[in-house]
Amino acid sequence: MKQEIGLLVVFLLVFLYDTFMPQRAGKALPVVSTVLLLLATAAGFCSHCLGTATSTEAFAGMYATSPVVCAIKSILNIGAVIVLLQSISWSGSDHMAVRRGEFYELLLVTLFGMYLMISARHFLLFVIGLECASLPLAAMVAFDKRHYESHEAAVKYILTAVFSSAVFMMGISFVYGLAGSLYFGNIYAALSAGTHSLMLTLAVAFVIAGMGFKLSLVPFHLWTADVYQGAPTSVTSYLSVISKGAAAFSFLVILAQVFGSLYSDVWEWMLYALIILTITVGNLFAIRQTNMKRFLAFSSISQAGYIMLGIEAFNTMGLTAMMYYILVYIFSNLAAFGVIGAIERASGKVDMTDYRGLSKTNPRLAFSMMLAMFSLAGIPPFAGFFSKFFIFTGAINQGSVAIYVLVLIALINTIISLYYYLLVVKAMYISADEPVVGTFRSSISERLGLWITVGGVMLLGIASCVYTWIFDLGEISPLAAYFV
Amino acid sequence: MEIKAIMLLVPALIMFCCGVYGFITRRNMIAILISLELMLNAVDINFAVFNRYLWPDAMEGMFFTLFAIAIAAAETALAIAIIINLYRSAKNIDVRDLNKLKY
Amino acid sequence: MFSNILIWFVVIPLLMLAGLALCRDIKQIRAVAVAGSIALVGLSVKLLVDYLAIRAAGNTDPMLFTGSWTWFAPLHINLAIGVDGISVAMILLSAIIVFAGSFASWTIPQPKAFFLWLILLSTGVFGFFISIDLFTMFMFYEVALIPMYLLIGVWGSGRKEYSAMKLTLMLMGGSAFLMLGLIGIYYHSAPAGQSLTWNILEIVRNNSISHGWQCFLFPMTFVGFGVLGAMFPFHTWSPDGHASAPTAVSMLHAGVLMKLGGYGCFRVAIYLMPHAANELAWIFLVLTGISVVYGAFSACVQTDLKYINAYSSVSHCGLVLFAILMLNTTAMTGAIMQMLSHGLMTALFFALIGMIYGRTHTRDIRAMGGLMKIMPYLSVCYVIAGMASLGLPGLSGFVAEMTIFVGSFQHADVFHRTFTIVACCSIVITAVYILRVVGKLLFGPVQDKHHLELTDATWWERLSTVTLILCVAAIGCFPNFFSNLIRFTFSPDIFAVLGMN
Amino acid sequence: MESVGSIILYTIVALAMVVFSVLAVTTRKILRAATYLLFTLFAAACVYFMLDYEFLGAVQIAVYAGGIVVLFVFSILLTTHPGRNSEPLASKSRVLGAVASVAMLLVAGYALVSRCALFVAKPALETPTMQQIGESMMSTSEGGYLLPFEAISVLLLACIIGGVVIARKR
Amino acid sequence: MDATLPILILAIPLGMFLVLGLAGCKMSHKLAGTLGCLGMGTTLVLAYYTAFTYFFSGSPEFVDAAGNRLQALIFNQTWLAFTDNLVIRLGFLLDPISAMMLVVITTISFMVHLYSMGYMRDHHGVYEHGFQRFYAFLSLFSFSMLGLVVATNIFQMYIFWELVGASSYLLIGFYYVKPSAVSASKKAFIVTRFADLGFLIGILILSYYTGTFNFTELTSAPVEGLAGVFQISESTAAGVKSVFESSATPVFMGASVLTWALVLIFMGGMGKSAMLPLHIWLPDAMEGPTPVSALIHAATMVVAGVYLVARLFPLYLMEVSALEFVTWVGALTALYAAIVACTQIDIKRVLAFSTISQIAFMMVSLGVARPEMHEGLGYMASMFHLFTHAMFKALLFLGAGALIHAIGSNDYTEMHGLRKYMPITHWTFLIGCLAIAGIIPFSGFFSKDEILSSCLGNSTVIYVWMSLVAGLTAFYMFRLYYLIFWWKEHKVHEGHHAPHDQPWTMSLPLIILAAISLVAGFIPFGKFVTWNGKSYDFMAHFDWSVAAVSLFVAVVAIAIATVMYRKENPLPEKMRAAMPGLWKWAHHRFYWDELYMFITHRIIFDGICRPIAWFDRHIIDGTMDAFATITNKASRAIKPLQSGQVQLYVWWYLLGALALGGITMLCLL
Repeated sequence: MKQEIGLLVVFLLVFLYDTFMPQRAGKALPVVSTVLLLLATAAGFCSHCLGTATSTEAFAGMYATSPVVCAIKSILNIGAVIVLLQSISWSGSDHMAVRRGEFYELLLVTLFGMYLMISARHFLLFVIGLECASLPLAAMVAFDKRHYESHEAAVKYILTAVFSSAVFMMGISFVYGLAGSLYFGNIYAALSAGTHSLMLTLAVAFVIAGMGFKLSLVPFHLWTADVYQGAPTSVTSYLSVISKGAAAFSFLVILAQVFGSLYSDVWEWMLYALIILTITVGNLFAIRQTNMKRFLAFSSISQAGYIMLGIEAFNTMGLTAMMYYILVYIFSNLAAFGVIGAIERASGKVDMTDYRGLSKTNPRLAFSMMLAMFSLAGIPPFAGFFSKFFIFTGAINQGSVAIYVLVLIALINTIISLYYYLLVVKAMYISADEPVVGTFRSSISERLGLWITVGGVMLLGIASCVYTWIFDLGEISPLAAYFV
Repeated sequence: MEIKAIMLLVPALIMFCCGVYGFITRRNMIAILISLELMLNAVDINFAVFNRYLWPDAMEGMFFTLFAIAIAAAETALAIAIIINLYRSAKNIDVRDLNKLKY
Repeated sequence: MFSNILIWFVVIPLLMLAGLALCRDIKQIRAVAVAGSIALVGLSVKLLVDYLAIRAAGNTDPMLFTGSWTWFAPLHINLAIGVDGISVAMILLSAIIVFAGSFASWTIPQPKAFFLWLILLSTGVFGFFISIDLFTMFMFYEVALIPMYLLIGVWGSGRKEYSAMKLTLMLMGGSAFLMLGLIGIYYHSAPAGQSLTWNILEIVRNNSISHGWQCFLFPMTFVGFGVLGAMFPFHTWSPDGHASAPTAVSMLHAGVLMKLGGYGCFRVAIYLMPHAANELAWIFLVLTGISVVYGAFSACVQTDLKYINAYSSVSHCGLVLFAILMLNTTAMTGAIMQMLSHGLMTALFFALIGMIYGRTHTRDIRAMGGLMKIMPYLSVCYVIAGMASLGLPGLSGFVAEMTIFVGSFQHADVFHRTFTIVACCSIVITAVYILRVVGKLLFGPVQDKHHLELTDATWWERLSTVTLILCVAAIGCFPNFFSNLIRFTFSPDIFAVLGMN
Repeated sequence: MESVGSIILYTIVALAMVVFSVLAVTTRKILRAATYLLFTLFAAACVYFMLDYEFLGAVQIAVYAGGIVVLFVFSILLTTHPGRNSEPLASKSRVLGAVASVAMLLVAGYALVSRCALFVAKPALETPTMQQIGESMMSTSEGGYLLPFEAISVLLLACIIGGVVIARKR
Repeated sequence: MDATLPILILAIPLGMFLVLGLAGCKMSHKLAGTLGCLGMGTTLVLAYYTAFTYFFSGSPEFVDAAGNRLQALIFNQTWLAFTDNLVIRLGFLLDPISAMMLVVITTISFMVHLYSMGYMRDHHGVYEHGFQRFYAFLSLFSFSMLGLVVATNIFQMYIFWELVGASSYLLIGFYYVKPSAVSASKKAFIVTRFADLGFLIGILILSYYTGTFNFTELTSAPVEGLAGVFQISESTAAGVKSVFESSATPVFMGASVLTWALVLIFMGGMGKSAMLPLHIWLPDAMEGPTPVSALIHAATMVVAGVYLVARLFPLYLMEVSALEFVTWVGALTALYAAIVACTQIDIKRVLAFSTISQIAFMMVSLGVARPEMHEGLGYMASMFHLFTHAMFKALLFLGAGALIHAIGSNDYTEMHGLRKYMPITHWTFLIGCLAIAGIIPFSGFFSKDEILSSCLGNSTVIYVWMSLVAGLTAFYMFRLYYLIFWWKEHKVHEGHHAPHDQPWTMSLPLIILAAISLVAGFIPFGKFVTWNGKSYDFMAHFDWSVAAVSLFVAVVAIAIATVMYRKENPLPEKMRAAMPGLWKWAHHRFYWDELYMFITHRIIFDGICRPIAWFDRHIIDGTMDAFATITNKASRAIKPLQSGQVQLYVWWYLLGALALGGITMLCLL
């Protein structure tokens, strides 16, 4: 609960600052919010690290927290701080002056919604969290009023999001009809006792569809690319990492704590199919993209497929590997978005063809981008390699022959993904054409953000303590009781 | 004759399907929002029916419906804001003209 | 940790990277590269001496200089290192080729970035050879692969973008299979109830991979490494890749990187899954047997120097895998000798081709001729490399091939012996294509009058080639030294431990 | 056994729900669609009344019929030129829509029908009083909804902020 | 015997090669030449000393109490151990044939070194380009050839076998700017390499079944003190034979494994010794400098095949069918080469075909040798002929070299009537011709007579056949002789000096060799070289009737040649017109080269290599590229999915969800 309260306090402070401080001080708002969120993150992280976090429930089991939950929230917080850091320059620009505060407020609310999703043990709370995490995002997507794409993206996002939540709630209604409760614990008990009806299967499918929407699993992903492309870059980076990370974890929570008993009968195979589709289709689309944001959208779709492997494994190792994957993914993707954002701000270019010769004009940015790409592609010694290796290891821990096949398919897909990640590297380093983007100096906040993310990309894997920390938490996670 | 749960669920389901149909076929974004309202409403009815017929002891379904109505209201408000915003910039709210972002 | 000599094989390249980062001009970069590579050569010689001393003292452990430091405790991943004769030989080879490669890229453009990637590549190579933990091994393996992309893409020539991409994707494709195989091995590395391990020695000791799983995991790992070892039909990255790569990269790639494949095939696929190896060897024998002859035949009609050499590499590396699959001491020893030999002579070849290309700006043998008159030093070196390649006694190729042929022919099975004879045929075809090139390129009248103005080798080029020639000759003249170094690993005791005949 | 009146009521309500929702999504005049939606929402409110959830029915009428539909009407007036019908639907999109909705109907309908437990009559129940509802809303024990209540207030606040910032001219 | 001197015999040429090869370009031509000659001279002395010690010292190392000559391992150093038994050793085996070969090689080599000092410079005394390189290669060749003959095991032999091949390659291609020389060197190497493949496989088979490479173990009893160490004992023969008979596949395609092994090993010999059908490289090899032809392609390297069979002779005895194969290959080659030699106009080619023919004589002689007949006379005869042939053929080649050097052409039509201008060359050349024709008392007479005797002992057919070839030999040699030195007056071209005899460095070797050819026949070879080490008096097997017949044949042949070619006359033209078909075929060497050209270019290159290269680029690589293409195609195919239409997005969404649920439902039903 502490983290939520901390977050709400930050929200209120930002709100009050935005409302009552004079116009001139508004310039400082981005920094203030970043620092505040950083403080909240640190506080939450420390309260966990100091050992005060235990597995507790509140509101009669409607809300639960545990060290793992605290950890994932901390991870999301760190990501959010980086996103804020990287957005300082963008939101400091003049056209943002009138809605600078709102950006931070909405972002904090969505983060709060994600916290609720993660901690909710009751479907009503969960749905509220889900909406909290997605509706304000629609507004954020529409933030760039100067561009038509931003509006289009926002419309597409809100329409599909509402449709998806309708389907999701339909699924929940079926579950409710079958189990008679919306508390996760009660449903789990009812479902493990009762027989599996067809209605339940459909309910699971709808729930997976609803969550698949947030995670952009194929075929529920179609909104992703359009929205990522149209949204302001900071929002895109937020959408692609934080929102996805939260959704993945809460997805696992639902699948384990609600449908855990149906693993081998029902949703193992659903996920199996979805993972194959997600990774493959995401990759196939990514090959042809030239808009960097759209490109990363498809890349993030296929990354979501890899994240799902951790869920498919349905064991502690899968859980920890998934969390680690999310962490690494946050850093790698944010490094990429940091570069994209900096270049977009300086020159307005977001196309891959504009990146030609970047290594000559902006070697450091190019280098950061390359490391990010390598990490996303899973090249050692960068963190992405470790996360990918661990997620495969975790998946195979499940043991069935089918999972070997699944992992093999995923592995073959890594080759396709390597191809398109290398396309970016090729554009920056190999293409012999005249550079499009001139040399420029990125702002301090952008550089700081890049230093942090690139540092993370380089160190998160090699420094084994990170994974070990997550693993130790995973061992004592309440989720472990639900795994087969 | 008794009014069984299914007798209410099926009309609700039809309502939901109409919503789906409307979403997919209508071109006006407001009409699409209307279709979405149908779908959400169908879900609400479902909850209420399940609660009343199958699990009358607690009021979970009813409360869910209650909150869902609030959520639907919020969604609609925000969606309309966004649509109007788009209308201002594009002077058009035909959903099929939303095709700048594709492939 | 740093008291273990092996760690320094990774630390020195890392220090070189750090040093490079501080460099300001090309002189400093050269100084770092040369100092580092000399240090590596020195270190590997010291390792060799120490290794032999310990062995001479009667130590019969399978691995020496072992050390293990926990890395990812929950997954039982350790930084486990250790070497046996094969690894020592491979490390020596790598050090020499890195040394020669540094000199061969003396005047490369953008030297800083080039050496950065080159050294990263060698870090991977050394790390791979010292690792006995499957995870770290795999990690270093991939570390070694990826710099290839940029090295070829940025500094290459011709269809470099296509080639670089193809090479990277195909090798990574192999490593996809490999990764699955390794994880599979991990989960069967210990009997039920015991903690799992990635450590090769422990896996061998546990001997708990069931027969069925072996038959599944063996092809995975063998194909995975085999792609890098240019096994038919996964060799097609090799001609394109080599043709486009810059000199030092071709040297390192053909000289060292392709050896990772053969080494891995033995160290992982066969060493850990001997039963499956025994049972399934015939499939791969057919493939590698085809490689050997097929590569040689293909090389006969190529007109690009690098293509010729790349196909020749396919043939020679095919012989490595071929011999490894024979599963007997002599043939496997021969395989490692062939790895050494091919590494050195193919590096020499690529170095020379690079030097010739740097002067004539063409690699088409039809456009050149009579170079012997124009650049006698390089031409003589080329002839020597050619002679080594076609197996002239006194140079390394002969001893390696003969060890392989004799060893393979000791196999009790007629099938294996028949295939050995097929493989033997390659020595004739090799002679055909080598002499074809030598005849067209070096001998005969000068084709292009402009070539008459070209100069012979510079001192750094001489140093690079002389180093390699000396090594080739050393193996060729004193094979027993190397053979004994290697043979210990393949001693019958170890085959017995593995449960092989 | 239900009273004849309730059966008649049920028939009317069910028919209204189905007919008006079909009309809402098929009519070519957008304002009419909003009107049909209103009728459908009323029908839904009737269902809640039939289920003895009077509070819910009241909320439905107040929020949905009173709030949302008005919102719709305003936005329709803002965004459409009066008297202009929407263009006739392309047959392709009609087919797609029909396929999706029929598939949904079949699959979900089959899932519902196959569930025997749904063929039950309404058990007797006292209408939940406002006090019960209010207490549950503010309670933190099992069946209490304080937390969602607070959470949804944050959501609504966020939506207000979002709506404002989007709708603002600049 | 102390190992120092034998080691020096090998080490000096090797050292000379390294010194001249690495530092040659830094030293003057004269110094290089002198160094080379000195080195070879030293080697010559050492080799003579060693051979002398072996034959005459009577040390128990070399001769047992009964007077049988023994095989002595002077040293035997492990070089590469494959297994405990299969070990390549580098050693020095001294026995009658290796001692004899030491003498032959060093003699000829020294002569050639000396001769080249004069030959490898033009008329103005300017040394040829690459003179130092030439001496380096000569040293390399000498080293390799010496290593070959003293090999203690078959693998050592193979090693040096390859090395002589390589040095031969380098020397043939000495004039590397000449395309014909380049292609000749390539041809020589590849053809012999192909033959060596057979040799290698033979070694593999032999070593697989016997478990050893060592000659001593392969060919003699393991226990000393038996009747003769050199003699194959019954027990060993039985032992080796039993190995072959008990093995799993003793028979392959109708012949025993041992036969196959021996035939394959002989294939190596066929390549080096230019037996039919692997002979095609030798005539082309004449592109090399003439001293090289004398040394390598007449006297030493080309007899390596003979030496190989002789070395393994006891093994061959176990499989008579292999020996018969040797015989018939030899007989065919002899006749073929003799016929072709009659029609060539290039003097070096004539000599080359004559060499092929003479080596075939040696092969036949080995093939017909049987211990039960004249105590294996054929073996001795073969070695004897090897010795004498080396001398007179080197003489002939060096003489030809002198002619070529004087005239500047290989073609005898440019020569004619040179006897007055170059008397030394003329007389020495004549001695050579008489020797090869087998005229008493020249050396060739004796050795050839022994061969014919042993043929007669084996089969009359072979005897008649070989006698005919001997007659042809006399004919074509004298045809050559007359066409060079008689026929008509020499025409001195304007602006050229009249041809004259060469400096002493070239004449001296001619005279020495002529002297040897004159007297070598009287060496009692049977005392020194026999197949089992037992000496015998060679006159004991001297068959005067055979000698008379062969002498008669030779004289008749010479007479015919004299009639036809002594003076310019139309007879040769008439002969040619009388048998146009035969002449044409013989002149074109029976179209072997064209056949090989067809096989290599049309079948191997166009029929195998190119299709494979095409297959690799288009099918294998195409498959790999197809993965990429398919991926790209798939990517393009699913592009409409991302249509930008939000309604289609939800359509897919819903259908996806329903499919997910529906299919799982179906599965659960």
